[in-house]
Amino acid sequence: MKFPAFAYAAPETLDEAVDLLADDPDARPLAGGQSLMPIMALRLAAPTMLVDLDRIGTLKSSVAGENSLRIGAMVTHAENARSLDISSRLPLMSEALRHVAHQAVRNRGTFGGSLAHADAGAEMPLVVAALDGTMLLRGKGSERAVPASDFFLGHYTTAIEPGELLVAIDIPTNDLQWAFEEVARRNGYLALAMAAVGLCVEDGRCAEARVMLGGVSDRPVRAAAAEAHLVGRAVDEAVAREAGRLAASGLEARSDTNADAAYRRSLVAVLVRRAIMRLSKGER
Amino acid sequence: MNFKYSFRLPVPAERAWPILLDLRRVAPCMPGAAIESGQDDEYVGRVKVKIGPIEMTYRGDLVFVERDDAAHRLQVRGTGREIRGGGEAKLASTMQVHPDGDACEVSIDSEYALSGRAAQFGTGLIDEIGAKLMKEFVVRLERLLRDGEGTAVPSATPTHPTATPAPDSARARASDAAAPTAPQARQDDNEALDIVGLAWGPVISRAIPIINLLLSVWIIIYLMVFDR
Amino acid sequence: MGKGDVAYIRPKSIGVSVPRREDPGLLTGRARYVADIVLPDMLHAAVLRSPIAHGRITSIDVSAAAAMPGVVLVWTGRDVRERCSGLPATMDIPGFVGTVQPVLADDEICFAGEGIAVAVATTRALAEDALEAIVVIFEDYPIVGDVAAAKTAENLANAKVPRNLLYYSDRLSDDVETAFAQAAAKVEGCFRTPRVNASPMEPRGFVARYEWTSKTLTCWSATQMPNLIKTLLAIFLNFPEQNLEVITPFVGGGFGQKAHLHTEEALACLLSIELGRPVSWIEDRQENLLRAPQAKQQVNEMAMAFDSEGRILAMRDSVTTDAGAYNTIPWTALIEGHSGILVATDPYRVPAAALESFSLVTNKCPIGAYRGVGFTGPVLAREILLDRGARALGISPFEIRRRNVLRKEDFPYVSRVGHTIREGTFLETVDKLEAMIDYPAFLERQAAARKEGRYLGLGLSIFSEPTGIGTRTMHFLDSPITSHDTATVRVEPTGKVTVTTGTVTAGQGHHTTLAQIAADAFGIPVEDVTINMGSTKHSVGFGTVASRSAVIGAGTIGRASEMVRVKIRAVAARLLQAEPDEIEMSEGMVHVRGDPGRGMPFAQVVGAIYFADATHPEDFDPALEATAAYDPADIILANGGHAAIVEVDIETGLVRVERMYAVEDCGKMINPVVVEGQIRGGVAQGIGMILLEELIYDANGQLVTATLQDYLLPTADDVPDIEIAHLETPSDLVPAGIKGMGESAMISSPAAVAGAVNDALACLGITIEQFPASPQRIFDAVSAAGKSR
Amino acid sequence: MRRADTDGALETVATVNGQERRFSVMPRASLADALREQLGLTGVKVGCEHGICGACTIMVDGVPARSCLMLGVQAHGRTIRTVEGMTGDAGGDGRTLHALQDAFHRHHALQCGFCTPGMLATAQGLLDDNPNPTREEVRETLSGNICRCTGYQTIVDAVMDVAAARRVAAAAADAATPSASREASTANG
Repeated sequence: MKFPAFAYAAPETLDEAVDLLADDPDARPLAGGQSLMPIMALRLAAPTMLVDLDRIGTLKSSVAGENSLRIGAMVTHAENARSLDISSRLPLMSEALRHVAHQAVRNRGTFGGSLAHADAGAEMPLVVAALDGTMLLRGKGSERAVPASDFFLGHYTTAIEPGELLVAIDIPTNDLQWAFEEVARRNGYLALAMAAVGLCVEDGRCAEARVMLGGVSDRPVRAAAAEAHLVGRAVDEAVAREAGRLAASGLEARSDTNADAAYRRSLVAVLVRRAIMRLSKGER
Repeated sequence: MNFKYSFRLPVPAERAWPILLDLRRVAPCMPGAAIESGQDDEYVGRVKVKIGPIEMTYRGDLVFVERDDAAHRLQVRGTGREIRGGGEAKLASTMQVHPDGDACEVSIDSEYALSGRAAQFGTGLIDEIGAKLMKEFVVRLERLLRDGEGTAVPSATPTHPTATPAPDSARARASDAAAPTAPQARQDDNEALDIVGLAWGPVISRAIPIINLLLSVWIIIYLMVFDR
Repeated sequence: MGKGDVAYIRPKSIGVSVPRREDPGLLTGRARYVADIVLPDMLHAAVLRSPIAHGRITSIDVSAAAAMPGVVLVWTGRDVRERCSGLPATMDIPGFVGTVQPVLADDEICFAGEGIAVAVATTRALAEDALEAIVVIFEDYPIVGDVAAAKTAENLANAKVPRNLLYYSDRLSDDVETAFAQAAAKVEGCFRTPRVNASPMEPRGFVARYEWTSKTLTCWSATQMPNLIKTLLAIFLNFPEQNLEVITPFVGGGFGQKAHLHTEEALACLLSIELGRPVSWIEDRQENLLRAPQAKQQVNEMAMAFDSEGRILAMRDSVTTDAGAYNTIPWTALIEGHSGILVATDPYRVPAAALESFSLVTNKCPIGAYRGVGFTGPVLAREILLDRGARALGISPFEIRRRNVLRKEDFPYVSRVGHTIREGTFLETVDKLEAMIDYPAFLERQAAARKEGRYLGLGLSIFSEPTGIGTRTMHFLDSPITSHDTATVRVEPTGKVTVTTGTVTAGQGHHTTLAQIAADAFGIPVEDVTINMGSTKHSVGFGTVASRSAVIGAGTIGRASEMVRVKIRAVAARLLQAEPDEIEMSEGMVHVRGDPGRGMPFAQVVGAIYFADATHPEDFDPALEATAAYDPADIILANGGHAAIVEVDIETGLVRVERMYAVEDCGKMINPVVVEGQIRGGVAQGIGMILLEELIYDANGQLVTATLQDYLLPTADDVPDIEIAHLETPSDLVPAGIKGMGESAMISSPAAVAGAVNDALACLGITIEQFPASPQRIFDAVSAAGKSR
Repeated sequence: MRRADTDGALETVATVNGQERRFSVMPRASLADALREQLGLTGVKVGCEHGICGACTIMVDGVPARSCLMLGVQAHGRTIRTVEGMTGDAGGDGRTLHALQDAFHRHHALQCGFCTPGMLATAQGLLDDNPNPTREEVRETLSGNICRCTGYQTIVDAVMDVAAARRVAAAAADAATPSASREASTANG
């Protein structure tokens, strides 16, 4: 399981990196490598060149703005897990980060790398989808911002065009209370199903609700029906259960050897209900 | 894996059948496919598969099993072999046009199987992707047949993934995407594929390459069987 | 003196948890494993593995591969066939169908992952590049995917195996129908244990160096059976055995998977002989999952009949083994289900039993040995059925076992298949487990949890373990293999002791435990003993398998030591004016029995033998070195039990093992901490097998769990703390009363975990009989039971 | 810009086990293979080569990382600590077991030893991060490293043992001089 041969470049600036990618359509950016390297070891990917983003300082900085955080694509999961800005202003992300792989992988794996890889079972795509994050893409002489809802397009497939780089992610802060629930075969592994639920409860009633599902489709999925059911209601066990049922019903869930569609749908109902109940009880 | 799909066309079978057999127009429905050589009912094609970082190139042998112009039935079998590494993609497909007054029903029944590292990757992920895209492929084929001359212009507006991708929404996406532009099979179809893909907007442009894995052989069959 | 004689050893450092002397090298990265062997001019081999599960190569073109940079040689099956016709494996019993594994398949390919070509290059990476340039065209044959398909024999998985049947045996066919007719309770089930991979953290590996000037072949192998593979290589490669050495460096775990002769090992030898350069083949993890011997896949259709008191009236078991495409060497398919039925009734009083076994070929990787091989499936079926019987009769799972286990008054007890059980603490084990768990408290906890919609379950398993496997045991298991091992003991002039043994270690700690045995043989400190192992140039032996090394080590070292002690006694007797049979050795002294004052230091007596001719008796042979063989006179049976408490989340299907308990009676323990290490490791593997691990082949014969992302090995999160209690019933067939125990936890803990899952779900009317009990399977069962919420 | 072609080796300079090491490595070589083959550090164990088993875990710039998922060329300018360097850590004499190694020895926290170098690196990363872990936290952190021999319990015992010893040492140091506590705790590992 040795990597196939490839050329290597470690640019110091974003422009150099974008140029390298523009020059060679079969070159690939190398972020933390925690997803790309295994696929190369299995020889399912054989890029002609790896463009190592590790030396580009600008990709590693995060900025806290008034109403949003801008997180550099090359900031590692470990750094994000330690970030006070994130834990105080994006509690959903902090909670989800605890489910991301294991320490040694979090030390190398990056936020942007995880989003660009877009594994259906990964937590970070669900988080940015749930929080309406925006991906900032940079190409040779081009820049664009793609909202999460347009970014994730399928298994390992995003709106990033050849020659483009994901440089940073803007995540607006919000006033919802969030809970994250996941079922994986085991701690640190890719999710069979996960749910991110955000509620805003005003005098006993749910004023605003956000229910996002992950691991069940080839991309994050919004459970609009569940959200609609929650809004305006006093959240109790029955409401939570019904919201879970609505989130699962009609869901075109994935099926693989770990979990078939029916099981995944059932997990969705359970996880959504559990997340809602945790919030209603004020549990973190 | 088995895949069945059928769709109605508002034209009589006699009109649909020849279009179905006109690979010049069917070919672009299968981006990534390229014919290398062949004659009679033995052909060799090539196809490039891309799923994010995953990339595999298959070379396909195609055998024409049965073609019944009277019954409008066509049976083909093909094997695509990985160019690097020994994996295979096998496919057996039956396509039939059932007359129904001045309309007709096109049915496709395909059995496909993968071996080697693609099959060994991600507990059947590739099968899952294959089935999903098989659906999108036939939707495009249906579109081509429906539009007859296939002159429809690709939609400029990229469509977005919907909350819960349902069959109809997938179909809607594909329809927006409209039929591919390149009427002629290029020297390098993979290149053509990207042009087609971009025209299709983000959704399909990203999805297209994946189609190849399991459909390439299927389409190459068209290129083979009817290029005579 | 016979090879089964038992030398006297008085335990002194035996029984003490001496810290392992091999640890410092392992802890500092200084210990060398086979992948760390670097030889001048060494080349690296990579094997092309068949992508198809069944078929034939219609054409294969290696020209492009052979022309690639760094590539020295590319071979196909045809090239190898000229040099070695394959590795035959058979068992000398009527009706058994032997098979030959080709070193590289050149005709029929029988499973995905089978080697079809090899590339040798200056680096492993370049060799792997070359494999991608080999163009192969296959003709597909129909695939026999499981034993159900194999039994119909509509298609053959391996053309050489008629009806897909390697072996059928109705070893025991008592009339059980009468008993079942009269039974107060009947329970039955069809239990499927998963196909698993022993998954040592170090995959397999082999380095071969042929030296043409001396015509010697030196091999480094991560193996548990160096002597066996040396002899088999000599035979199959037609190579002079006296010029063949197999060296065993540190081995990163074996668990049975490395107790075979592997096709790649023969291949590496052939390549080195051909090229005259060292050739290294280091297996990667994907190869290991695809091609290393797999294990445990059995279907046990078992039924048990009880009287109203819960006493077993009869047992019926029909076991079917999914053997994969070939017999592995040396075990063959018999090692799985067939050997399993032979101990299926132990350790209970079972008056009547009907036991049959089918061993079938399928288009999968061959199965071989893995810790507890053969026994795990029947024990799991039996113990789950005992729990069901207890529920049916309204008695506790402990009570039903108490009423059926063999008791002191039963010994010696001859099981219906003819296994003589000489001793054991089966009843004590049941009582001990019940006390450790505090059963009443558990029942309360379980009831309280139910009220909260939480499902706790308790599972039990009582086992007996044939250990110190030798000729007698192998014959009893219908595998007529004769074996013996030797050790050489030498007392050095300064009174230090060097032992050379044929056993090897893959983490069991023999460098330490065998030194404890030798130290006690001479009554000297353990620091004064050094154990040499790891080269076939020294002693001979069958290998480190089947819980045998402690027993074999004690037996061989004991007998060799006695030959040396005779001489020490003779000289000491003269120096101390006593009779030789009055002389004994302890505390570093050689002295007259019962009178430590009348003695002299061990080193002084030894020094006299080496350097003081005057101290020698007439016609004295001063050689203080002896080699002796040992082969146990009979089956040495260890026993014990396991218990598991699990919680099943019926909404997610996830199972959490809350706590595990083990009771072990392996006779006199040499090193208790090492014994507990064996138990804990085995329990972890048992949890993996029942909850996580499964090699899944799709309809196309493709292994879809070919990485550790998909083949789930248990982690620190999945394995709870394990509470262990010891009983010690010495064996009189082994010095110091030692018994083996290395496999016990993998024989029995899976049954306990499986039973606990069933107990947790019993209140929902759910039974789980196919394993692993994955979340999907539990979800399906819960849904089917209509209890899903 | 650091750059190499497919078949061109790249000069790489890193601080490895306390010494500056220069080696020339192909882009395709994993860091694990580079350390094993270029520098002879075979204590780096290659168990799965796809980032799951954790046997190849080493310290990179002071934190655990999977050396099979990094490239040799990425070692450039970094500080790397493999198991071979552990006895020389924090003023160790190179011939005395590190506190964690010693605890593993005393608790029989290893059998075949193949996962041990990775376990030690992960355990060290954990204790640097969280000097006062619960058994559950230790289990969770170690769950990124697979051991097939021990059943993990004694590994958890060993890590808890070192954590406790460090607390004692730190407390003693605090009692002596308030500022010395940091050295004391690092001196223990």
